[in-house]
Amino acid sequence: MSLGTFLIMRHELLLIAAALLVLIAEIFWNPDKKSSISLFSIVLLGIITIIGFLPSPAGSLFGGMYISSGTRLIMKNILNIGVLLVFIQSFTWLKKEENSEKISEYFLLLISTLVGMNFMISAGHFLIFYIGIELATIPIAALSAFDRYKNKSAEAGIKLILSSALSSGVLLYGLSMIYGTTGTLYFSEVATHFGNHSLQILGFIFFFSGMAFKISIVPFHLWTADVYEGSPVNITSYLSVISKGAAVFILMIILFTVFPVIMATWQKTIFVTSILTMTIGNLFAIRQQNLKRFLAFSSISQAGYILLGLIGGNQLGMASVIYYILVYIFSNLGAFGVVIAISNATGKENIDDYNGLYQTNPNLSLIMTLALFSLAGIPPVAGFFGKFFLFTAAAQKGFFFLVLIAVLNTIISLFYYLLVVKAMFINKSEKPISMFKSDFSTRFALGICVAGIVVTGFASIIFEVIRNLSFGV
Amino acid sequence: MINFNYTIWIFLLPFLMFLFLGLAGHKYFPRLSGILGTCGLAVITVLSYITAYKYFFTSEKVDGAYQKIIAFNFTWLQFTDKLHIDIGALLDPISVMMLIVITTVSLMVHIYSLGYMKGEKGFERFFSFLSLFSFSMLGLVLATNIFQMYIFWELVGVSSFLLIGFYYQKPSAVRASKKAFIVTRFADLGFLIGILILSFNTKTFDFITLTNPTGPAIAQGSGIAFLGLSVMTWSMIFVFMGGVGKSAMFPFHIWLPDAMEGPTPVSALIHAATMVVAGVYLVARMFPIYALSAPVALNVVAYVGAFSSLFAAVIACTQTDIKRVLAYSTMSQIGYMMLALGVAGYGGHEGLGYMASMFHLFTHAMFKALLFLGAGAIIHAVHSNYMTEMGGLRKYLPITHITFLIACLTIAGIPPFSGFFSKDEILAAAFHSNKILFAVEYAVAGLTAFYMFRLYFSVFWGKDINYHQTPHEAPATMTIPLIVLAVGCLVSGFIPFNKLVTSDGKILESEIELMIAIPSVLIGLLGIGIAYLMYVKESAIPDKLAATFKYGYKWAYNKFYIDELYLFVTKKIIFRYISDPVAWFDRHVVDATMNGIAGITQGVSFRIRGLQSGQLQKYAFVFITGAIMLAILFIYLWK
Amino acid sequence: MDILSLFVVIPVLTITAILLLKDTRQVRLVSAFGMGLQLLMAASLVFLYLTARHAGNNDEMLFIKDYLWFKSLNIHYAVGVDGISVAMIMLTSLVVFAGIFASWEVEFLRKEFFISLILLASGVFGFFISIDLFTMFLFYELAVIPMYLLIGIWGTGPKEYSAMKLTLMLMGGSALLLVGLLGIYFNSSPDGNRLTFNILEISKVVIPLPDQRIFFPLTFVGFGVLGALFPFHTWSPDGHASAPTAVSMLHAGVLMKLGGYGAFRVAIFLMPEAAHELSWIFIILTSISIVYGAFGAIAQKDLKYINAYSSISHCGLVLFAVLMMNQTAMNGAIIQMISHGLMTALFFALIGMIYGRTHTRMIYEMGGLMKIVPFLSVCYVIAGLASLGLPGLSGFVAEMTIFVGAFQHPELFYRIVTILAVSSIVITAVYILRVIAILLLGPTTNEHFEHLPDAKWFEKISVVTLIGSVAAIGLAPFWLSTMIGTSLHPIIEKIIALNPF
Amino acid sequence: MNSGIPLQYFLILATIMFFAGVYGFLTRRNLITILMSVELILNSVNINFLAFNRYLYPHKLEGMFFSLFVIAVAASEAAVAIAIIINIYRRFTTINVEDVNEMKF
Repeated sequence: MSLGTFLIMRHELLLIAAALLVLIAEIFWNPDKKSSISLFSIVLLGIITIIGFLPSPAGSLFGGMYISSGTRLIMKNILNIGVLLVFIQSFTWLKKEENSEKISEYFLLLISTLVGMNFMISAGHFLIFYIGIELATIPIAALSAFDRYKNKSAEAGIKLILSSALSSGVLLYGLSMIYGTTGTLYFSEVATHFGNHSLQILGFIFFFSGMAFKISIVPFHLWTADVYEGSPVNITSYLSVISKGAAVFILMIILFTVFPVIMATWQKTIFVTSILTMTIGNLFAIRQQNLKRFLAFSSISQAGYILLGLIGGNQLGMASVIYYILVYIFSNLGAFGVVIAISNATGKENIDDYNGLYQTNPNLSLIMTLALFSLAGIPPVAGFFGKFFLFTAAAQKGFFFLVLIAVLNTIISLFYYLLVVKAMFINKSEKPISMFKSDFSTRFALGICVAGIVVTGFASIIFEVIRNLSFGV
Repeated sequence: MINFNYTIWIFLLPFLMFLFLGLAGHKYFPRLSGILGTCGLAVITVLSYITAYKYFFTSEKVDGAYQKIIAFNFTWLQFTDKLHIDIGALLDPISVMMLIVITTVSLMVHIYSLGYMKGEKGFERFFSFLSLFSFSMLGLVLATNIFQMYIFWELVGVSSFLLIGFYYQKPSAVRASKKAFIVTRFADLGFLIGILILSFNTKTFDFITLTNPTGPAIAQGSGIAFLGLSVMTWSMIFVFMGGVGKSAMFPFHIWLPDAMEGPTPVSALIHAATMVVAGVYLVARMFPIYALSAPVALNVVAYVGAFSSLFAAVIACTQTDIKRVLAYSTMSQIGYMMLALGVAGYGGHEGLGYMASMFHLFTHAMFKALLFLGAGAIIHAVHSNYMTEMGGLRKYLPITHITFLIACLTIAGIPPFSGFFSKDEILAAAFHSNKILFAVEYAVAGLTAFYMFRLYFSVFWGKDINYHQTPHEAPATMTIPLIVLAVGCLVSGFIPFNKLVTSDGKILESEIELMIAIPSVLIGLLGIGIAYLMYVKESAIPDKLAATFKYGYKWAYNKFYIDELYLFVTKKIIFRYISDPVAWFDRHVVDATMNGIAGITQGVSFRIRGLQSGQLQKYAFVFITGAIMLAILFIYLWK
Repeated sequence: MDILSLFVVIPVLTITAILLLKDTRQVRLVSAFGMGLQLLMAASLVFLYLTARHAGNNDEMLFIKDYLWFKSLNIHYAVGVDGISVAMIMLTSLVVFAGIFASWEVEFLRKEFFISLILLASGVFGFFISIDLFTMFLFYELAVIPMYLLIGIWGTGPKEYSAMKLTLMLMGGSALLLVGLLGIYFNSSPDGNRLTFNILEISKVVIPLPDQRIFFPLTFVGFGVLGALFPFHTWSPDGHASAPTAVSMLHAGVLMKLGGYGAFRVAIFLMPEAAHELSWIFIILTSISIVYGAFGAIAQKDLKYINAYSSISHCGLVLFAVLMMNQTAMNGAIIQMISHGLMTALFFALIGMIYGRTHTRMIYEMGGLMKIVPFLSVCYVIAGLASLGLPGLSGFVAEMTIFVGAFQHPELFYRIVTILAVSSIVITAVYILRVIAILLLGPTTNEHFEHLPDAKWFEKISVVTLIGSVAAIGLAPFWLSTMIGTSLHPIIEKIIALNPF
Repeated sequence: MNSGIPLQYFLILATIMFFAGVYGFLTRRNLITILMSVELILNSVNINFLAFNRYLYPHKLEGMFFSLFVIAVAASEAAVAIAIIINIYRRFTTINVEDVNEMKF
């Protein structure tokens, strides 16, 4: 086992190194220059992201417990990009003096969650998977309680940690049954030993519920809105994009590689839950006033659409899901970016506060509109392509009814996205949010998001690359 | 074979004149436009006289029958390979005859209008509309196919609409024009449906193919039956519906009296001489089909004509507005023509009615135009339409008086005026085919004489009214047309129509039948006498009569309340009981459903918000139950 | 760069140019220039097309350009035109051109207004040139969305409500459409390994009837919503009433035509069997909307509502004719689309101009305008006559072609329904004349209106452009109907192949 | 190497523990107790793993390892949770779960 083989787990190693570096910096850095730690870690992650795109050998480590392949690499890279964006977006927020003490903690925790996700995605064995998923969750709980002096933040923290503990308990219970019936926890072996035994089905259902909790699929979604609302905006955006994306990735991998035998069952499961998720998410989103809560529910319904890509179990499906997550990262982070910028500048987070925003801050309004249209799937922005491919993937397996439900749901979602647009462009307000100029980091992040939203759709090469890497059952 | 290509100018000239006057007139030469229009029409008149001469006297006949000549023809719109709208000119006896009528009367009216409309606002607009009308009317009569006829049929409709509503600030005029257009439009709907049925069954629009007595159209016409009648009959009845509307036959006559709101020259040209006889012309044009393939439809024509003539004559006896009296007499005379067509047959001596109808159309154009123009002169002098405000005008308006008298004698059918000959032919035709109709027409002849002379006497004789400014004779531009037309009334009776215009183009031997002619003259004289007694002798008879036949008189005076009936149907039924409910339905049912869907969505989203209670343990409960539900569902229920 | 793509590129360039402008006064000049260029392009396209045809090029589509876009799904950016799309492009560029001048005096957020207007236009152009269902759908939605902002920001009356309703209903239509398109896509290749979105290729295969039964209604209704098919038309009255002038023009004039065009180019062309089997249902619906719209128009008091309902009636006629599925009727449908497009654009332009002067659209609050604003009034009368089908104007040509064509249908039921539809011309006459009589004729009722100014130069440009085209089609219809007719042949052949006639 | 107790007993015990934990999670009002019931759930899982491993697949030790990791993770989870609970107590001056519902609907 030469040192070179460790290059296979390059992502994780680099991230751990980064985490350590940040820790060291925290210790030895000049206390009054703490704020520059954030710049330091942004740069670090940037470098790691770039390195991540370098070609790397596929293979497995630890006797197949850790697997690395093109698909998993592209997933990791996508996550890296997302986290990088989140980092840049939180730059301004961290400069506030109530956070000045906790900058390095912030980055440390986020990086460690990222490590967890990377392990989770590379898992070839349920043990790695479990460690990864917990590593990706527990720090987030700490982070959502990050605002030490806000009631809501604390509430969000406790709700997240406890309910995630419960969910992982259920998940583990399912795993234990799978273990009991198959006698192994290796993905490949489980797949071979898996039959249609009802105990195994039960185990699968429990496992699925645990994952569904992470992706916040109805009826396992109830924590989402509260946690999103209570957490700091940056954490919310991280939760809504990165955690969800990672969970979707691993769920997809496991469904495709471990449970192909009971495909019929999990197709039914997804069929039911996706319809529930889209509809309930939309119905709740309609009435929201707080933008974070609003985006929380919209992200729930988005999860419902994403499930349409999974249900087919086909190569196109996997490709469209990965692609959609990429698009979704850009769109959602774009929307959150605007919310963050405004809440940093004014502390306002309600839709009514945005009345007449276009008059004062046209650029922010335009970016918001673009992002929302992309979420709603309006051409020519990337979201349209993403949704179209998802629906195509479902239709390829003949789930036309499901597609019909989905497209009808998109109308509801368009309705509430348009409500925000209406607030910004049409509604008049006597005291609109005053004109302000956001600093470089925010504009940089938003710029990347807009570029992503616009380019990802038209540049078919991106989708083609993803599709060539992805596989079906 | 003579070259008739120049006839295309008979189309183009008035159209160009219309565009020219309409677009540039009001800016550059408002005064001159009248002269221009008149000159343009003079040219056309000359052209049509040349055409008539060449057609009747130099074109060669085939076994004694005038041929149908296609002067020019080009495809305007291709529907299918068989069905296509052409624009062209078809020359045959009736179309050439109509050319003469239209251009002559129209020229007279143009000249007359130069004086009558002098100083009116929109002088040039008036003449451009007149040109538009001439264009459409000529296009109508020269049509080579039924669809071209329909096109120009619509165009005369709209130009009549524009001219009736010429005084567009006068509400009554606006109302009248609207009424005229919509009523005729409704009738044209029938025409269009007729065309559709006809073309579907015969796969052609072309008149020559359609009316060829041995052609396929007529041959297969009586084939397929629908609700008891042959398809061809249905289509002919529908087509005739269009004619009924245009020619103001019962029950679509209601627009004609109101149309008198337009300037008097317009009434003379459109609503007396030319446009209103389009219906007659239409039936004459399709005559072979009617006669050979749809006899039922032909009977409909006859009875509608007869009833309308009687109906109108009765009403005419009670009206006091002179233009309305003339309008009703027009309706009644056209009823004559329709009847004559209705009782006619195709070819041989059967075709007498056809010839008579065309003959009467010709003479009627002359004397009715004359009557209207005369009436115009009177109104011009007195500034009123009502007989009650007139009397003893003969010394003020000598020329008008004489010409008017001639016209009245003509319409009353007194020899040697033209009306005598044409009406006599009609009566003869009716007598030979259907005694009842003959009786009706005989009575109508008397009525006609009566109400015309009632009009004449009470305007020119009778009590002398002191006018606040003494009426004076009209200018020369107005009197010359009167004189010309009066001469027309005298001579046109001696035109040998039986040699020129017959159903099959061959010569038709017919002479005055004394045993019909003499009584008709007598009853005419009788009518005149009664009128003399009642309106010259200052007697109280009319009032007594009106008193005795109180209800009859009241009904007749109110035109038997047909207008009110229509008003009821349109206002009440269409507006209140159809379109308002439709609008309501659209707002409160269809639209409400769409909004309802949105409302339901919102409502549901409000109902289920309890799910998000904020209680951690409730969330956990839902989580666990959800998991267990899924497990149960997929392990036991939906394996 | 091929000529067809220019029709999308030019608007985009115009938009960028507007974005770069500092001075908002130049915005309208730039957009007028851009759209004028577009108009020239369209004219030259017509010319090129006719010459190519005259040269004996009998391909189904001309100027085809095909760029592979998404390889794995075999999605192409494919453009191509036949006579029908050429005609529609000409119509669009005319209406847009007129629309720019009709909205010359927009003050509030002028830049944004013209940008969204031109964006809308580019979507429409893209729709008409594309022969790949994916791009077609993309442009379709691209054309619908700017409508929301246009109505919501610059509209009048209950604009938020109307804009939201319009957008959601149209998006609902496109939702159904999407499913239909996917259905077509997955049946587009018998052996299933060469799926395609390309219309021409799909038209070569026969989609299995059971699938057609599902996807034809979805597709047809999806387009029908935009074509104001009863009962999915209710977005139209509110939407048109609240929209600013140019938007009403574009929407009623062009966007509603997307419905008719798509219904025939996609729904019927690709799934003729189901179309033939189910046509009776939609024939009933469309004939309802023909008569219903006309009656609805009689009862209205707001000028825009009147025209909205008459648009419902006329567009119903389009779908009606398309469903008759024979050469003549379809030809009539296309001509009707163009004629109604021009006509209704003219109507809305005039209404906007009148509203700009009197600040009311209620017919009973106005009267005798003929004396005050003769130019506008005369144009209004012409528009009215065109819309009630006066010979010499485009309406007559279209309607007669439709009626004659529809009446050639071999089944009695269809002929009787046709007669029902024909009767709508009388109702049309009633409401048109009613408006003209109340609005323009008669004595002037409101003395405040005595001294209103007549049309300004840009208004005249806008109106004369449209009237000119209406009259041109009306007087010389043969070239248009031949151009369309020849392009219809292949389509008709595919349909006739299985119809009993 | 089979002891007297059959596998089923362990499984039944684990199941009972699991649902006891769930029940506690749903009914207890004190956040600490809720945390404890979570531990109960995790331990039931551990018992499962161990029992399966011991009885069915004795030649491999996957279950053992897994339960070890579960214990470790549970500990860390508890640590974070308790930290947050302390914070909750500071903010709300109570650790009654029902009072922690500022955010709802």
